[in-house]
Amino acid sequence: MAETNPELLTKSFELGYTYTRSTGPVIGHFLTELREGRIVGTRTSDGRVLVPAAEYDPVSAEALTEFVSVAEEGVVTTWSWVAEPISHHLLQKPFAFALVRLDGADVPMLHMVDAGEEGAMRTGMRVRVRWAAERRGSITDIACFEPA
Amino acid sequence: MSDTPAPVTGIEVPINLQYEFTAGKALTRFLTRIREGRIVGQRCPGCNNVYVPPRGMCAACGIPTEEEVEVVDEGIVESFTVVHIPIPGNPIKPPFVAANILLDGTDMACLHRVSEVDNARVHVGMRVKARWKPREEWDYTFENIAWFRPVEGS
Amino acid sequence: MRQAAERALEDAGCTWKDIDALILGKAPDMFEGVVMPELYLSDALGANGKPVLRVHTAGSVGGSTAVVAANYVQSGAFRRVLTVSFEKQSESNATWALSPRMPFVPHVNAGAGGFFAPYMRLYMERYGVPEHIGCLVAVKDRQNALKNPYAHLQIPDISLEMVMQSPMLWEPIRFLESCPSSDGACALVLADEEHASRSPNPPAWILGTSTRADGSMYAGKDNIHPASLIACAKDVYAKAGITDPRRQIDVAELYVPFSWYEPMYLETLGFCGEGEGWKLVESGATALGGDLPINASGGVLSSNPIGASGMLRFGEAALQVRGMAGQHQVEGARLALGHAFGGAHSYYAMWAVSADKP
Amino acid sequence: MREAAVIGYTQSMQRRYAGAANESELIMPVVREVMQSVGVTQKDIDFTCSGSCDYLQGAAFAFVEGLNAVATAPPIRESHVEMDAAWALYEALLKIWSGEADLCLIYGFSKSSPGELRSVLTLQLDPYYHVPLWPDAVSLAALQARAMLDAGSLTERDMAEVVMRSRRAALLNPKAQLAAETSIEALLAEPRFVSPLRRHDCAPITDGASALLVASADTARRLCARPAWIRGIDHRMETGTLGARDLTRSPSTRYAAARAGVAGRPVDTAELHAPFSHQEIILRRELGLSDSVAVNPSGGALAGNVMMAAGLDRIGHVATRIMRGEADCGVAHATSGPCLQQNLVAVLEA
Repeated sequence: MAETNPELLTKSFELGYTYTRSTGPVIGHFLTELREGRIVGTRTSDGRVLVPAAEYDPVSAEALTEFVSVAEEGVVTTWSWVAEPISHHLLQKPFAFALVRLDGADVPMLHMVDAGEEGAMRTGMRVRVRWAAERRGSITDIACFEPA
Repeated sequence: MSDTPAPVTGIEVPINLQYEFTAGKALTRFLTRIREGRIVGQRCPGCNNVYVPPRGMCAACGIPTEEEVEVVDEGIVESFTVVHIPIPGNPIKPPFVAANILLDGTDMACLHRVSEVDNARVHVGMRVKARWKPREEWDYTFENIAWFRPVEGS
Repeated sequence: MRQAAERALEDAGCTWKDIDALILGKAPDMFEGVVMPELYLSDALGANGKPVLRVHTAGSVGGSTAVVAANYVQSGAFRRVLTVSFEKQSESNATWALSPRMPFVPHVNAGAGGFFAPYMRLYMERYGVPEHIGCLVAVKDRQNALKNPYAHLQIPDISLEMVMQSPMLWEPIRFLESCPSSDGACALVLADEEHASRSPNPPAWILGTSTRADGSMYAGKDNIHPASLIACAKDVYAKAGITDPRRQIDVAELYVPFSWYEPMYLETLGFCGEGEGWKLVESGATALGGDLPINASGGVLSSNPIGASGMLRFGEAALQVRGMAGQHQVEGARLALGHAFGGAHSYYAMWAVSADKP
Repeated sequence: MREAAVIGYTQSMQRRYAGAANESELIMPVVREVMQSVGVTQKDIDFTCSGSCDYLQGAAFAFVEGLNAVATAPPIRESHVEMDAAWALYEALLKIWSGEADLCLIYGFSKSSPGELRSVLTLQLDPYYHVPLWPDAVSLAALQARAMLDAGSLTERDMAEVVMRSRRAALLNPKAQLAAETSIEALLAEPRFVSPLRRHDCAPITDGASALLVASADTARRLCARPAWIRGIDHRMETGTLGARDLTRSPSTRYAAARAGVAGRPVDTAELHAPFSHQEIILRRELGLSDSVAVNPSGGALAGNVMMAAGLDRIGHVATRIMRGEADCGVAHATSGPCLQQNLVAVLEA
């Protein structure tokens, strides 16, 4: 069960649980659209479009209810290159985390870019959605982005 | 469209984190002794109370407890409950008795099972003695004591 | 949570931008699997650009969070603060989140009730308390819940017989003598004297707040009349000028997750002598029509969104003295007590509120 | 508002792995030491407040066990924040300002060694849109560093310079985990970790605990020859919607600094809670620190980063230098959340 060293008892332990999260109308609508292969954002009272659809305006705290369709292509605003994925990462090969501002959106969204190698990544590059083979109404329905 | 799937109202998010848990110095010493079939607690130099299992400190006095005190595997039931529902992560089949047992020579009860007696006959003040598991099953756990049983004539 | 916050703002006649600081209370992050949820909830809480503090003091957290919020205003540095507490237990399973079997835990795993039930037995044996007392409390609180549309458990035909016949969980605790697992939130707006005087609805004036804690387990700890609760009550009573709680306090909201705590608290809080609490329960004094209504809202036994439960007690006490408790209003309530409890009889928070400005 | 001052501070050895010692066993020595340093016991303490995070140790109610390290019979006035203990200090100050306390004990603690820290911190993010993608803390900080590089607001040499200075300063801090004499060239020759960050741009994983005493004016003067007076303190939150933030800036730090009154003070020392090298550069700018200010003379978080204590440590280190007469006026900063989402700024003075 444990190490034989009597002064140091250690044991591995997994804190594991599948959380069931209710989405509410805004996130629920975004994920429903995503399942259909469409991406929507919400528009704030001063006209900014937040993607993924945000429930509340970060500036005014107002509830957001107006949905706006945006493109599935956009531009990388910043990125980090994960040369060695950790166990939790969904892509088990070198990839980028990136903020991607989709055409029609004012605020970039966080996702992954599968570009093969770091040299293929640059800020300002255009990327487009690679849809998951099976879409279930989750942010992972976008498998990742890829260079456009 | 009649075949439109229902809107998304929820998601499932599995979260699994791995930890390498360490027992702590005081507990390590306790578990090392219990593996040898000995119950060794600690005495607080402030209030002189003996703690089993020890925590390396007295929460009343806020000072380290270093003096080790070996105690016997016999004591009294300070209070108890009969657990009627299955407890997640605990294979013991209900109903079973979980009791605060004050071992002789100690000053704070420890929570353990009482068995080998009709649950209805367990009472506050009952004298009990440890029923150890077979020696070959002993490990770094208080469960080397399978449960406490009534002492004859109690 | 957002709903509760919006209603509290509306009740106080203010908007998000009038709020100087946010104080959030919540029990373990493992219930929702979100670490420091105030970080991602900042937009929903209107928290951006504001000071945010996150309190966690076990089950008492809702109460101790309200105490911290009161300190914000008391300090003189803040005029109006919003304090919010919540729990969404349905996202996980509270029993799981509270008792994953950690390695090397040296005691038998008997669940939360396995820890608390032996002390209730001690209480019963020490003072010769009849078994049905716990059931009387369970019936009373569920009857009160029927008058509170916000209460989670609504059992229209609740009866002594139904409680007595509900399954035993941890002797002497029956199923209907224990609290449910709830989702819920509570929000309060606390304001300084100037803003409170101008608020559209009558305010509840805070006469005194207090918290006390001690170690979970140490030799000589009294788990029936815990020293930390005695100290907490003494402190609040002194601040609020309460010398005779039974006579002065009109209504109390006490954190009673298992019915047996009501008689035990009545004694510890000085409403009666030791060993007399159960007689007060039996006499009907603590019912809605009695002279010392306890948990007119239905209490924790009717709704237990853990992180919010303590703040609900504080908030319900305030509603009573504001005369806004609706169907469960205690007529003429002027002075009320809110109380919260957490840990292994270790964490307590209380406040006393009044309809009259001190 | 009543005046308050830091009058004592102790931190444990900053270690990658604390061995058998559990959290309470890490807390008790620092709590005892800080109280002994001014000659008080728990009975003299009016209010005790701690900062910790359950998910770091993988069990609910981490702080309940932590409380065993403190004398609690008779019961104490106590609270806990699920945050860095710098915010526990803030809660204690509210008690002092309100007249509810004169002497407060603060402690922060954690062991990050048992768990997967990068992934634990993922759980601070939006549980619907972010967590399912498992963006880890290092990758998010790297997004911020890249944004700064792209904006031309720093170079990789600037980042290496921060690390070099941290390692060198840490040579004089006996509690530091990482200390060395190194050069910008040697650091830039290291491979990248999560690009553009190199391993040394990231704070290490550290086990430990810290304790601090803060007192109202009369008590501070009675117990301490040269208290570190808290002249101003403020903290502010930014949006959790990562894309809505300009990651190259920290407006919450700037605002908190203005409220705390940094401007116009003769600041000679600063301790900035920057778990990543580029964040120190953002913070210096937002705080308006001149080049003459000694930044992170302790080595900062890059030299040892006890989660939930590292922010308190910044205040403790500034206060210690003031109490020892090595500084007259300092700024301390603490942060919480991904990419400096929430920031606290304090000004301390002799």
